[in-house]
Amino acid sequence: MRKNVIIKTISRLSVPFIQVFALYVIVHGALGAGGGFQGGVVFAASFILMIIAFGLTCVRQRFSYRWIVALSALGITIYATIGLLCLIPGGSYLGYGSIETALGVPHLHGYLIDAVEVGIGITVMATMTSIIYDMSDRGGESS
Amino acid sequence: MTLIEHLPVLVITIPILASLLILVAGWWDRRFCYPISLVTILSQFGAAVIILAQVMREGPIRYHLGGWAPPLGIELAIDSFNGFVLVTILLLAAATAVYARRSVEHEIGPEKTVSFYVLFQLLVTGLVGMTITGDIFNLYVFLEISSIAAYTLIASARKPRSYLASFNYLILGSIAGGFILIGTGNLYAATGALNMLDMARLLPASFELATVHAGFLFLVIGYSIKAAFFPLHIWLPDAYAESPSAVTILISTVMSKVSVYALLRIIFTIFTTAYIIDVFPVTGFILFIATVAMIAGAVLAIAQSDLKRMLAYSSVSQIGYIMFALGVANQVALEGGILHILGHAVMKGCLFMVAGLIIYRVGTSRLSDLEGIAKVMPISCAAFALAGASMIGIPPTIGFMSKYYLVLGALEAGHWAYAAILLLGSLLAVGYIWRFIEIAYFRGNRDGGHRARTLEAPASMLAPMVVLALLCLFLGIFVEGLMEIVGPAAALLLGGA
Amino acid sequence: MVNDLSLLPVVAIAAPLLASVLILLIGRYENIREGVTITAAVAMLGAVLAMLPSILSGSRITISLLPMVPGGDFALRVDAFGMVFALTAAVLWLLNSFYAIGYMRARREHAQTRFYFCFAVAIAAAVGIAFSENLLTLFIFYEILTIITYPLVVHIETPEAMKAGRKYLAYLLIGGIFLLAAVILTYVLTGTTTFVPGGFLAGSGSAIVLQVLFVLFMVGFVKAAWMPLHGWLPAAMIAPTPVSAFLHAVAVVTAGVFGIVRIAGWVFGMDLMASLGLGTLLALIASFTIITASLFALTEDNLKMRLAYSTVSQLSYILLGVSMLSVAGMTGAMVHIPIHAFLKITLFFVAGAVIVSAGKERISDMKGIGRKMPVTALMFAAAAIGICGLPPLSGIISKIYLAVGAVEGGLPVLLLILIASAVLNAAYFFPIIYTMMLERPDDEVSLVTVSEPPLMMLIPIILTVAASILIFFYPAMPFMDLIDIAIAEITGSVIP
Amino acid sequence: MIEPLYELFFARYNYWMAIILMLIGLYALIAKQNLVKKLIGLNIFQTAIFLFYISLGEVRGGTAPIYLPEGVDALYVNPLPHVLILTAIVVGVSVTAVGLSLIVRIHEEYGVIDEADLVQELRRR
Repeated sequence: MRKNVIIKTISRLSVPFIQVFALYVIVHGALGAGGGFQGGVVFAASFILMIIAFGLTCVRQRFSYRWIVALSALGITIYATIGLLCLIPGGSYLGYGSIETALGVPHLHGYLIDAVEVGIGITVMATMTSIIYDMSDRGGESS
Repeated sequence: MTLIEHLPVLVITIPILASLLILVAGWWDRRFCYPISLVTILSQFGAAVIILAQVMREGPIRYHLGGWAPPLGIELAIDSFNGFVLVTILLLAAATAVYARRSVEHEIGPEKTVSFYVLFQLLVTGLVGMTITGDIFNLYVFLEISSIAAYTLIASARKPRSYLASFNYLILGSIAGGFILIGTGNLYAATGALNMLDMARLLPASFELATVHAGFLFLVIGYSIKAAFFPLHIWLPDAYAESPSAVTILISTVMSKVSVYALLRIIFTIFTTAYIIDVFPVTGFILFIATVAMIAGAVLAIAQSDLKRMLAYSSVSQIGYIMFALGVANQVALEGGILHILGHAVMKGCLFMVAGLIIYRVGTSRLSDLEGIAKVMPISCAAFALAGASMIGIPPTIGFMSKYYLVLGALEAGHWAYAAILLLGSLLAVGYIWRFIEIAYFRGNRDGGHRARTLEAPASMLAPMVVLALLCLFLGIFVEGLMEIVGPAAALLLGGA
Repeated sequence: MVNDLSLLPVVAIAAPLLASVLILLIGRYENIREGVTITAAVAMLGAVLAMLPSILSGSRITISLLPMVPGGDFALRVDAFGMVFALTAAVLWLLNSFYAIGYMRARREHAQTRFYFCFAVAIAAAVGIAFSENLLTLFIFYEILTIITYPLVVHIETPEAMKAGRKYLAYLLIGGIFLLAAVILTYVLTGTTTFVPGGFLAGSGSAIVLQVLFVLFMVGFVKAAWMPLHGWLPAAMIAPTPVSAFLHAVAVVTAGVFGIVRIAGWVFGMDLMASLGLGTLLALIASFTIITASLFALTEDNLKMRLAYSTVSQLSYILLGVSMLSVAGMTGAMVHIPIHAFLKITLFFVAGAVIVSAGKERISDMKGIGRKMPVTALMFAAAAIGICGLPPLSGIISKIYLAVGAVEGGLPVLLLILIASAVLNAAYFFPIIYTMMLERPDDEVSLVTVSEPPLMMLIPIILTVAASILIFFYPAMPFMDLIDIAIAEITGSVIP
Repeated sequence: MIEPLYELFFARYNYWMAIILMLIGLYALIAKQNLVKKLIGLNIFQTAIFLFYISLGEVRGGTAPIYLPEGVDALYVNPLPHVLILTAIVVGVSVTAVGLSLIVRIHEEYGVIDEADLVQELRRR
């Protein structure tokens, strides 16, 4: 992949917008179409675009493997801890209603659902990128 | 907030968190993985025993995830049947966890031990989820979790052939997954419910529908591929023979049992005996295939030259025994089948542990190189003899007890020929078990054998093997105690919901 | 008929099992290991004798250990007939242990720990068969006996031994499968497998089904080594002589015959068998076996093989007795068990002694050996005479009862069979005595090293012959009284 | 005359397409020698199942099951199959990822992707 100025500039322009759209999709999981998984995949797509445009080494410096492992663990921990937190006030696993009644904050279960969606989004984004990392760094540098 | 009340969900979520902990801890220092994994699985086993005790005391547990009642939410339903299976698989998983440490160091490179423990944990969690879920789609999701973990675990052996074995298993497993998904879709289309018990209630109205027949066939074939029921077992020998021995133990005992459990659950709880005998008479066919499986599996096992491949084919034959119970479908035969789920898991676990020990010490599992091994590894060969005797069905081991129930059930159901074939089939088991014992004990040490001093394996590998071997004996002797759980379980299956 | 729940039957079985574990643990220290075997033998004999008085007084000891499967639970019951077998086995195991120690030490055999371990478990299984309260417990001990005697048969681990071992295992395991089928079928037909004096199968199935069931039992008890299915016994002769002496002349084969008598008396019942015509079937099998086995024995040159075929024909005496389905016949059958055991074990002991001191296995090279081993040869002669049924030893008793049974039952042809077999016995035993005692050896020098076998082997030989003589003079003491009670039990008449 | 034919084929158009796609996928899975093509076949097979599910939930004239503000009542499509398929897609992706990494590893080890050559390679090694 010769150093192609057109691709580089376009991708440098579009990546941030892709990521913002991804966040939009993640956050709108509760009410509209979207959710953690789809948002996470779109976010990972932005990284893939960067890999294609700028090469693996440059992307790897920004988002190293250590981060991927940490983020994928973090995402699921958010999901599971929120689920388990609901147990404390007596509700069942992922029973947000119990926390809401316990703390008395209105619409709390909506925010909790969004928090869970964000957790899932992080994990999916990290896992997808790690798949691409494994695939692409085999057999010569995809510059 | 009593913790006991939430045990069913904790048995699944805590291990998922633990696997993440292992991932991060392993990234930090490889030595942390084993202790965390061991603690998690032992606590899971403890939780399973408590759950089973509670089920036996107060009847089935219905735990609604997220507080939503079944038609909308997912439900975890635990009755005596899947409580029994739960304790079985966690007992074997615990034994494998203890066994795995040294065996993994030997057969899987240091760089992959972290991923081994994470996937080990995910596999066990997926299977636990499969066992206790009450929702048919949730069953599929947990099935895929455990399958993907299994594909990767099989491929983690150093030998290059394990990649091919894993790839074959992946292809067949995904086809099975696809069939199961189509079956679930059909049932959902026919009844509009995903919860097993609701589905069982709604189904009789539309038994005549073609979608229900299609759904039944897709589900049964899908889970038969997963359980390696005879004609669909092609992936099994390579997967067992090429994978690292710690993984072989896990998938041969735990994974195949859960697929069989799922098959029994679908056929008896959702479709109930009314369906499989009157509306869509399939028991005769299953009985025939099961008998063929018993004979063919044993004959193929005798023809093998590699110990692990021999045991793999013997697994195919033993799955035939459980399917035999499904084919006969009366109370006594089902008790035999359910008992054989535990019996075979314990027996096969012990046999594969011996194979793992031999690979750990001698490096090869080819039968021709193992002459006079008993002089060098006396304890493991004694364990093999005891578990082998249980496999053949020598009283008072558990293998004999389940075979006794199966034959009794078959005779009471009037299947004279099948009962006779089952008895003669168990003689074939002598063929392959005694071949190894003859090679190990009685050959090659006329000239003192080429290894003089005892090479017994480390204690951490010996202890679980010996425990499993002794379990084969004591479970057989105190089988009455087991029957208090297996009896109601079989009655539950036959009596519908 | 009080069933006091004393623990003696459990002690009788647990003693050898415990010994087997100890033997495994302290395998290296030979003397202690041998001591354990002896103490276990003494303990078992003591337990069995302690039960004798209460059994003689007509009561039975029942103890239910474990509820097992629907077919019946793991329970022991000591009754008169079981006591006959157990007493024989206990006494002979003690003598055989001394003999085995002498034999194994003299030939410096390898893997002795495994040998004594399997021996102890085998005797526990044999006594277990004697004391089992129902068909299921009998089957469990029966299968354990099959598996644990396999390592003894293939003890010398040569390729021929392995081939014999495979044949041995094939016969006995297939037999075991048939027996399991029979046990389960009995449970399906009647809902119980507990032994009931006089039988409990009457009217529980059509004639055909009961006849098939009896054939299943017969094939199941392949250990009784009746013709066409006797192949495993000569093959097992490759085992060391103490094994052949004790197991293949006493414990294993008698277990088979004991089983057949058990189902005849306690499962089918004599009148049911008569009505089904099973008596004639059994008589056919028995007489065929007696005659052909004796003919085979005539042709065998190897001493142990000849004795093996003689065992096959002697066992069918017992089957013949059962087939008469009369009091005299049954008594003859039951009393032949201890008598044959004591006589046959002596013959095998002598065969072992000859192998140890002279290294000879074939009869033709045993010329003039009596001159060098007078006591052993004399004992052999005495036992041979006993087996042929001549007075001074106990062989005559069972022959009288069988003859009386044949005449009473109006079956003269069986009388002919008995006489013919007595002649054949003489035909294959007396030439051995003749070659041993009177013939001149081909070359003197080969016999110069030959001498009496070590004392540890000689004393058991003398004791067994003495026992046979004792039984002849005082038959009533342990055995005949027990058998009278057992017969009274199954024929339903009042206990004397 | 057309009525039964229409009823048989056109009314159940979606199921027919699902079945055809599924058979194409299975054919590729079984008949194709190249391992990567097998995986592609697997994906086609799974897509067929997704199509089957989604078409199950279809309601004539129903809109996407997105929560509209108060007061507006619209006929929604049945959302459950969509949710189920979301999970199935996740499963499909991860299985394909594992499959591809296996193929990469097989290629590294044996240097060949075609099944026929692989068999020779195995026999030779």
